[in-house]
Amino acid sequence: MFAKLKQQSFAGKASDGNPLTRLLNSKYMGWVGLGIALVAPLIIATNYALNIMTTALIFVLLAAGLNIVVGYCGLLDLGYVAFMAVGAYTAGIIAKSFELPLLFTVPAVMVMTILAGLIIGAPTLRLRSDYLAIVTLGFGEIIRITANNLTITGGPSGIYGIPGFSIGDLDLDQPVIFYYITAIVVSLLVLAAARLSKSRLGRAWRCIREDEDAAEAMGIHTYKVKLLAYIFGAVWGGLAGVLFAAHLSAVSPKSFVFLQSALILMAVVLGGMGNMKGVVVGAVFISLMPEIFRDLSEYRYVFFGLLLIVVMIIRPQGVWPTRNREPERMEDVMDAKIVQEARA
Amino acid sequence: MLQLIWDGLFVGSFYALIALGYSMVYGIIKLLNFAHGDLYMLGAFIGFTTLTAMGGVTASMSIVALLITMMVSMLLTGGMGVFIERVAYRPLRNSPRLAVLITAVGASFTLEYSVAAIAGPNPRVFPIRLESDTLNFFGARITIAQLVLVGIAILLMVALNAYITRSSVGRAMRAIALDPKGALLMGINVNSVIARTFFIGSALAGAAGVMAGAYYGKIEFLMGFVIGLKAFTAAVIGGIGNIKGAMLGGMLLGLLEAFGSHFLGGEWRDVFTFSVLILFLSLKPTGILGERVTERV
Amino acid sequence: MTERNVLLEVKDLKIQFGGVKAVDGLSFTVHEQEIVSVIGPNGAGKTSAFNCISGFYKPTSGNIILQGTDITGWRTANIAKAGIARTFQNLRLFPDLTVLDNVRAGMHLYGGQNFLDAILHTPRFKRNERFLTDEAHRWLDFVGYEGPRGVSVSNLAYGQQRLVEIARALARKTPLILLDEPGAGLNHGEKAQLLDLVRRIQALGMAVVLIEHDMGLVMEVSERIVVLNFGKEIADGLPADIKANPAVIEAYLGRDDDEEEAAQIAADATQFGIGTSAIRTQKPRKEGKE
Amino acid sequence: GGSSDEDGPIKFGMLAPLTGSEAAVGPFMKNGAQMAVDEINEAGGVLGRQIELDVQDEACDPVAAVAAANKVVSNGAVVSVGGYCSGATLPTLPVFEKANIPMLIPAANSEDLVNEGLKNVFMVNATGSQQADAAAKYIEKVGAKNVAIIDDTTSYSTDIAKATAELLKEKGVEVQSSSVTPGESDYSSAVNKALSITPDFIYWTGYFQEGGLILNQVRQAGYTNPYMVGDGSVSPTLIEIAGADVAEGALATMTQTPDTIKGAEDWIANYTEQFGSEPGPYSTQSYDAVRIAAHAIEEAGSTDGDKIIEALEAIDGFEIFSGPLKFTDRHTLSVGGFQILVVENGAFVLKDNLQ
Amino acid sequence: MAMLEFTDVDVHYGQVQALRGISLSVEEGEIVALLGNNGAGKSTTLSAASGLAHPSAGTITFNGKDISQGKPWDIVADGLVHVPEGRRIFSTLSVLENLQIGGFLVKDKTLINKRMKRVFELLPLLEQRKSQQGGTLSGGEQQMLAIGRALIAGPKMLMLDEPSMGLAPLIVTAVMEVIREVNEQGTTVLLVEQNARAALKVTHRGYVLENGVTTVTGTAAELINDPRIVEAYLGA
Ligand SMILES: Nc1ncnc2c1ncn2[C@@H]1O[C@H](COP(=O)(O)OP(=O)(O)OP(=O)(O)O)[C@@H](O)[C@H]1O
Ligand SMILES: Nc1ncnc2c1ncn2[C@@H]1O[C@H](COP(=O)(O)OP(=O)(O)OP(=O)(O)O)[C@@H](O)[C@H]1O
Ligand SMILES: CC(C)C[C@H](N)C(=O)O
Ligand SMILES: [Mg+2]
Ligand SMILES: [Mg+2]
Repeated sequence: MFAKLKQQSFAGKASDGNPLTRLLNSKYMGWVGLGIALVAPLIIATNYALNIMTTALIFVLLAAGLNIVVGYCGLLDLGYVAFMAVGAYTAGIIAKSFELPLLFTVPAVMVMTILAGLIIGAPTLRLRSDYLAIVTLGFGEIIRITANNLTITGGPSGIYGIPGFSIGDLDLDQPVIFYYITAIVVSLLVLAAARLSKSRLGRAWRCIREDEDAAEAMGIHTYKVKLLAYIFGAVWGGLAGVLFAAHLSAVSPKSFVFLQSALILMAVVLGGMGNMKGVVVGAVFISLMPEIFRDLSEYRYVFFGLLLIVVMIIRPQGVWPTRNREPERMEDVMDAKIVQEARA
Repeated sequence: MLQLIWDGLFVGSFYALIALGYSMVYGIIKLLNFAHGDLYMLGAFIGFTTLTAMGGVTASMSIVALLITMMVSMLLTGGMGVFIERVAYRPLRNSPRLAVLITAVGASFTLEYSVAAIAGPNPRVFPIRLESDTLNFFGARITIAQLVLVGIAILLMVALNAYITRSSVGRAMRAIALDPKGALLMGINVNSVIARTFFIGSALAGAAGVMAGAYYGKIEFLMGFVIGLKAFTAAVIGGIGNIKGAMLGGMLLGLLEAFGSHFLGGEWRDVFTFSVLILFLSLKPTGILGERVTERV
Repeated sequence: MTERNVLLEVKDLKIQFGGVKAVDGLSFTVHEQEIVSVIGPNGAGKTSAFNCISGFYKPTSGNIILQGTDITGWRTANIAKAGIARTFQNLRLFPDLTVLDNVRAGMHLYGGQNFLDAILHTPRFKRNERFLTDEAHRWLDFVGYEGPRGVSVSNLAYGQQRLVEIARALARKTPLILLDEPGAGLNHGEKAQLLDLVRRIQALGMAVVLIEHDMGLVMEVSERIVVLNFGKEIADGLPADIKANPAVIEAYLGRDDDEEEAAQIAADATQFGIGTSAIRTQKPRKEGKE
Repeated sequence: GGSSDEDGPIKFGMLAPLTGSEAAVGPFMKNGAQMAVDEINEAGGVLGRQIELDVQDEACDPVAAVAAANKVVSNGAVVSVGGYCSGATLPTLPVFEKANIPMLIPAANSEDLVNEGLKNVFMVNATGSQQADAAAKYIEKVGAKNVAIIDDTTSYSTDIAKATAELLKEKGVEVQSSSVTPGESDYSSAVNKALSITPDFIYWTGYFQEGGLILNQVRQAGYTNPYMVGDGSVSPTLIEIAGADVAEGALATMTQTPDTIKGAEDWIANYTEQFGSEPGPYSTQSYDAVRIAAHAIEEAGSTDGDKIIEALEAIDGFEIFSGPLKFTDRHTLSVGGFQILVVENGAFVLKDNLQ
Repeated sequence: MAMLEFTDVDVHYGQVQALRGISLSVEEGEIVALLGNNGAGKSTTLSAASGLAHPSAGTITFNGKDISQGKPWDIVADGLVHVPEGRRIFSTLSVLENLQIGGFLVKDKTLINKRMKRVFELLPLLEQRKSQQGGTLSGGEQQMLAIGRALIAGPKMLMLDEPSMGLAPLIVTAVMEVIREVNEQGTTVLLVEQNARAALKVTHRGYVLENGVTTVTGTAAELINDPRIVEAYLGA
C-alpha cells in the first residue's frame, strides 16, 4: 500500500548478483569444502601436513561453536576456550584413569560441558555486551588457573599419555585415519550448527542479537534462549576438546590461555560472523597462518598482525559475510522449479 | 594489613592509569582497544631509548631526566595511539564493532613483535632506577618513590577527569559516544575529537610505562599484555566508559589482588579476583559507576 | 454493539521515574475486539502505560489483568505469551533479519519443531518452516506490504518498516494488540490506509489499543478514547464526547479560540467522515517578504 | 627415522621458543646449537656428512610444539636436540617416538618427560628433583630454619618448589610456599607474604625475569638474608634486573656453565664473536646436545634411530660442560649434577660444588 | 543569490540512488517546505546539505560557497544547521548538556547564555527539565529539545526534518509557531514535513519531491490549491 517506488530499486537484484556472489552463496559450497577436506591428504600426506590440517579442523569446530554464541546470538564471549578445556580435561582424566578409549568419554564430556555452559551462562547472561565479555574472560581464566593448581588435572604439566581413539586392535590414531575421523565429526557438527541457525531456535538467537527487547516482545524468553546458545556452544567446544586431547595425547593449561579464545573469536569475525561457511574459512585461515609464516619465525606475528588489519579493512564484514537474502515468494521458488522441471 | 592496602593501592594506581585510556577509548567508540596495553609497553621502551640517548646526563639529575623522558614518551605514545586509530580503526568506524576488535588485536601483535624485532626479545633494564628512602607509616613500608609515582598518577587522573566532565571537548566525547552522527550535526569534528581521545589515553599509558620502567627496572616486549587485561578488568569494574570508575576500578583491583594473594596464595589470586568481579557484576551489572543506560522502548 | 467480555483491565496503574510520575493512577478496560485509543499531550504517559502493560517497565503500583489473570510485573516474554502483541513508537525491528524472518519471529511461540528436527532436517521441520513462510507472506499481504520480502528490513523506507512491524505483531495472533503511534511519519494518503488496516485487524477478532496524535484518524476509528494528562486519566468515553470535553480541549486539542487549530481538527474530522458544526476554512499563511 | 639422503647433510631438528612468553631464550639455544654444528662441520662433519640444524618455533605452546615437531620430522631430522618448555615438550614425545627419532632434550627438565619411560627420550639437563636435592642440601648446610619458597606456577618451577619443600620439611625446616603469576612487574604481595615469616632463606624456582624483580623487591623491603634462585634464573640479565649491587651475593642452584668452568672463557669469546652477544641460559646445554648427538651417530655409524639410541646408552665419559657424560637407566644425567653459584662482582661464579 | 542552492544533485547509498538530479533553492529569510512520500528522498536532501551524505553529481552551495563535499562541522560553522529525523537526542546527557553541545562551536560563553535564555523563553518546558536525561523525555519533549539545541548554534539557516512527527496537535501548532518565530527573528528555514497541512500554514514556498526529483514547486498558496497536492498530501 505505501510507497511503491522502493521496489524498482530492488527488483531483479534479489536473485542475481554477480556470478561470484552467486557461486559463493550456492548451497553446494559446503560440499565443495568437505570435498577439499577429504581430498587434501591425498595431495600432501606428510605427518606434518596431516597434523596441522587436523589442528585446523579442530579449530574449525571451535569456531563453529563460538559462532553459535557470538555470531548467531550476539553474545561476546572472550573465554570460549574454557569449554574446550572442560571437554579435554574430562576426556583426558577419564580416559587415563580408566584406561578407556577416548570415544567412550564423550557422554561424560557432554554432561560436563552442558554443566559448564549452565554455570558460566547463568550468572552472566543478565549482563550486556562488554560486561559479558569480561565475565566470560574471567571464567576462562578461572578454569585455566584452577586446572593449573589442582592435582587431578595434573597441575601445570597437565595430563599426558592420553589414549587415543583406538579401540582394541583397531588403530584409529594413525595420522591419516585420525584426520578423516576428525574431518567427518567436524563436518557433521558444522552442518548441524549451520542448520540450527535456520530454525526457530536460530531465529530466536538472531532476534536477540538484533534487539533483545523486541525479542522479548515476541514471546522469546531471552534468558533461556541465550542459555541454550551457551550450552550449544559449550558442547561444540567440549567435543573439540575431546578431539584435541586425542590429537595431542596431552592436555595442559598452556593450551587454554586467553590468547586462544581471542584467536577463535578472530576466526569467527574474520570469516564473517553468523555465516558458518565464512567462519570455516576464517578458522582455517587463522589456524594455518602461523604455520604458513613459520619460516619467518620471530617476524611471523608482525605479519600476522598486519594481515589482520589489512583483511579487516578490506572486508569489514568478514571475508565471507552473512548475506541476508532469501527468495521473495514461495510461489516464485515453486514456479522456478516447475519451469526447470518442464525444461528437463 | 596497612602494608597490604598500600601495596594494593600502589599497583592499583598503575592499573588505573592504563584503565583510564581503555575506558576513554571504549567510552567514545565502544572499542575494546586490545593494543592499549602495548602502548604502555611502547611507552616504556621509548623511555628506555630516550634515557639511553641522554646518557651521562641522567646520572646527575635523575628526576629531571625522568620527567623529560616521561614527556617525550607521552608525546610519542600519544602519537602512536593516534596513528593506530587513523590506520586501523577509523576505516572501520561504520563496521561491526567486533571487526575493530580484530584490528585491535592485529595492532597489538604488530606492536609487540615489532618491538621484539627491533629491541630483541630479551628484557631490558632501565638505565636509571628510582630508589629512595623508606618511610615507616604505622608499620607499613612506603617509599618516597612510591609516593611520588602515586602523586603523579593521581594528578594525571584528576586533571583528566576535570577535562572530560567540564570542558566542551569532554562533553563532545560523551556525545560522540552516544551518537556519532548526531554529534556531527552539532558541528563536532568527530575525527579530531576521537584522535584527541586516543592521544590522551595513549599518552597516559606511555607515562605509566615510563613510571613502571623507572620503578621496577625491567621492561620487555610482552609486558603490556597482562597489565592490559588487568586494566580492562579494572575499567569494567568501575563501569566501562566512566573516567572516575576507571580510577576506582584500578584501585579496587589492586586491593583485591593484594588481599587475594595474601590470604589465598598467589596461585589462586586471579581466581579470587575474577570471582569477586563476577559476583559483583551479577549484583550490579554496570560496574561501580557505570551509567544505567535507560533505553526507552 | 453487543456486550463483549472484558479483555484487559488496568487498575490504578502507577509508575514513577525519580521524581517524574509518568503514569499516576490510570484505570481503563478494553473489551474483546474493541478499538480503544489512548491520547494525550506529549509526555502524558501513554507510552509508559504501554510499557507497563507489555512488561517493559515494572509498575510502581496497580494491577494489570488480562483475561482474568493478573499479569502485573511479569516478565515481558511471559506477558507476550499470555496474549499481548505490540509495536513500538520508535520502530524496533530486527534490522539485519529479512522482512520474512522478522514476521516469522512473531510466530516464535507457534512451536511445531525442535532443535533436533532442525539439525536432522526432518519432514516435520520442513513442513513447519514452509508453513511459517506461508503465514509470513499472508500477514505481509494482509497489512498491504508491497516491498521486497527477502531483504534485510534495514534496507526499507520508514513507511515500509512500520508495516512490517505491524505484520510482525499481528503474526503473534494475540487477542490484544497495542499500536504506539502507527501513523507517525505517514502522509495523508497513507494514513487513510492505516485506518482501514486497523478496522480489518478488528475484524480478525483482535482488540486494538492505539496511541495516536492524528485526531482525524483517532476520531474516525476509535470506539472509545482514553485521554491522559500528566499520567492521570482526564477522560474516557466515546469520540464525540471526548471531542467536546472541555478538559480535553484545554489539555490536548486546543481551545476553541485557537481558530486555526479548531479548523484543522474539524477539517480532518470531516475528511474522515465525522460530522461537525465547526468547520471553517483554513487560511494559509500569506506569502512572506520577498 | 633416518630418512636423510645417504650423502646429503644430516638434519638435526630443534624446537625452541622463538615467540611467546619465553621468546627470550630461543635465540640462546639456537645459537648454542649452531655453534656446535659449525664446529663439527668444520672438523669434517659426522660420518663424513655435514650437519644441518633445523630450528622450529615451539612458542612454549603445546599445539605449536606438536606442529613444529611434525615439521622437523617431515623435514627429515634424524635426531632432535630441542625442547625448552616441559609443557610444550611433553606432547611432542609421541611424535618423535613414532618416528623413532632420539631426543636429546637440552633444557626442559620436568620428571614427567622421562616418567613414561620412552626409549628415545634423553635429558641433557638435570631434572627438577636433582635440583631440589641440591637446593635442600645447601639450605640445610647453611642452617636455615625458616625458608620461603616462591614459584611461578609453571610446571618446571612448581616441581622444584614442591620437591625442595618436601625435603626440607622432612628435615624439620619451617617452609612457607607461595606462588606468583609470571609476566607482571609488582610482586610486593608475594614479597610481603614471604617476609611475614621472617625467613632466613628465600628460594625462587622460576625464571630470571621475575627472579630479578623479586630479588630487588625483597631487598627493598629490608630482607638481608640469603636469596637463592634455580637454574631458570641463572642469567646475567637477572643481575641487571635486580641491579648489580642488589644482586651481589645472591645464590643459585645450577649445573655447570661456561662461567663456572675453567677454560670456558674461549668458548664464551667464540660465541660472542660469532653471534654478537653473550651466551645466555641453555646456550651450553644446546651446544652439548648437538655434540652428544653427533658423537652418538658417529659411534653408531648410522643415522638409524635404534642404533643411535644404543650408542647414546653406551656413552660413558664423553666430556660435556656438566662433566663426563653417562646416562642413567631413566636416560637422565648421572653425574655433574648441581652446584651452588654466587653473584660476585656482577657475575655468577662457583661457590660450592656440594661434594 | 539564493542562500542554499541545489543544482542537479545525485546521491547514492551504495547501489540505491536516493536523489536523481534534484534542484532547489532557498532564499534568505524564507521558510520553504519540502513535501513528499515516504522514501522520496527528503531526508537525504537535508543530509546532503549538511554534509552527512555527499552528492555523486551536482553541486550544493550555501551563501555562494560550494559545500557539496564539505565536512559537517564546517557546514555547521558556516551557519547551516540540521535538526535530524528521529531527533537524535544524546540520551544520557542531561537536557542542559544537550543544549550546551548545540553550542559546541560557539566559543563565546555569554553568547551561549544569551541564546540559552532565549530558548528557555521559547520552550519553557526545557527549563523545567534541565537536569533530566535527554533520553527519558517523551517524544514531543525530545523534539523541543532538538530544536532548542539547534538554536544554540545560532544558525543562519535551519533545516528541520519532520519536526511534527509524534507531536500532539497542540504541540504541532506550538512547534510551527516556534518555527515561524525563529524565522521572523531572521533565520531562514527549510522544513521537511509529512504533515503538509501544518507545514504549508507557516511556509512561503514549497517543493514536492517524488522518487528523488522535485516535481512540483510554488508558493504555499499555489500548492494548497494545486489539485495534485491536495489529492496526494492534503486530502480532499
Ligand atoms: N525511563 C524513564 N526514565 C525517566 N523518565 C521517563 C522514562 N520513561 C518516561 N519518562 C517520563 O515519563 C513521562 C511520560 O513519558 P511517555 O513516553 O509515556 O509519554 P507519551 O505520553 O508516550 O508521550 P509522547 O506522545 O510524546 O510519546 C515523560 O515526562 C517522560 O520524560
Ligand atoms: N543509509 C541508507 N542506506 C541505504 N538506503 C538508504 C539509506 N537511507 C535512505 N535510503 C534510501 O534512500 C531513499 C530515500 O530515503 P530518505 O530517507 O531520504 O526518504 P524520505 O523522503 O526522508 O522518507 P521518509 O518520509 O520515510 O523519512 C529510500 O529509498 C531509502 O530506502
Ligand atoms: C629451566 C628451564 C629449562 C625449564 C623448562 N622451561 C621446563 O619447563 O622444564
Ligand atoms: Mg509515546
Ligand atoms: Mg525522512
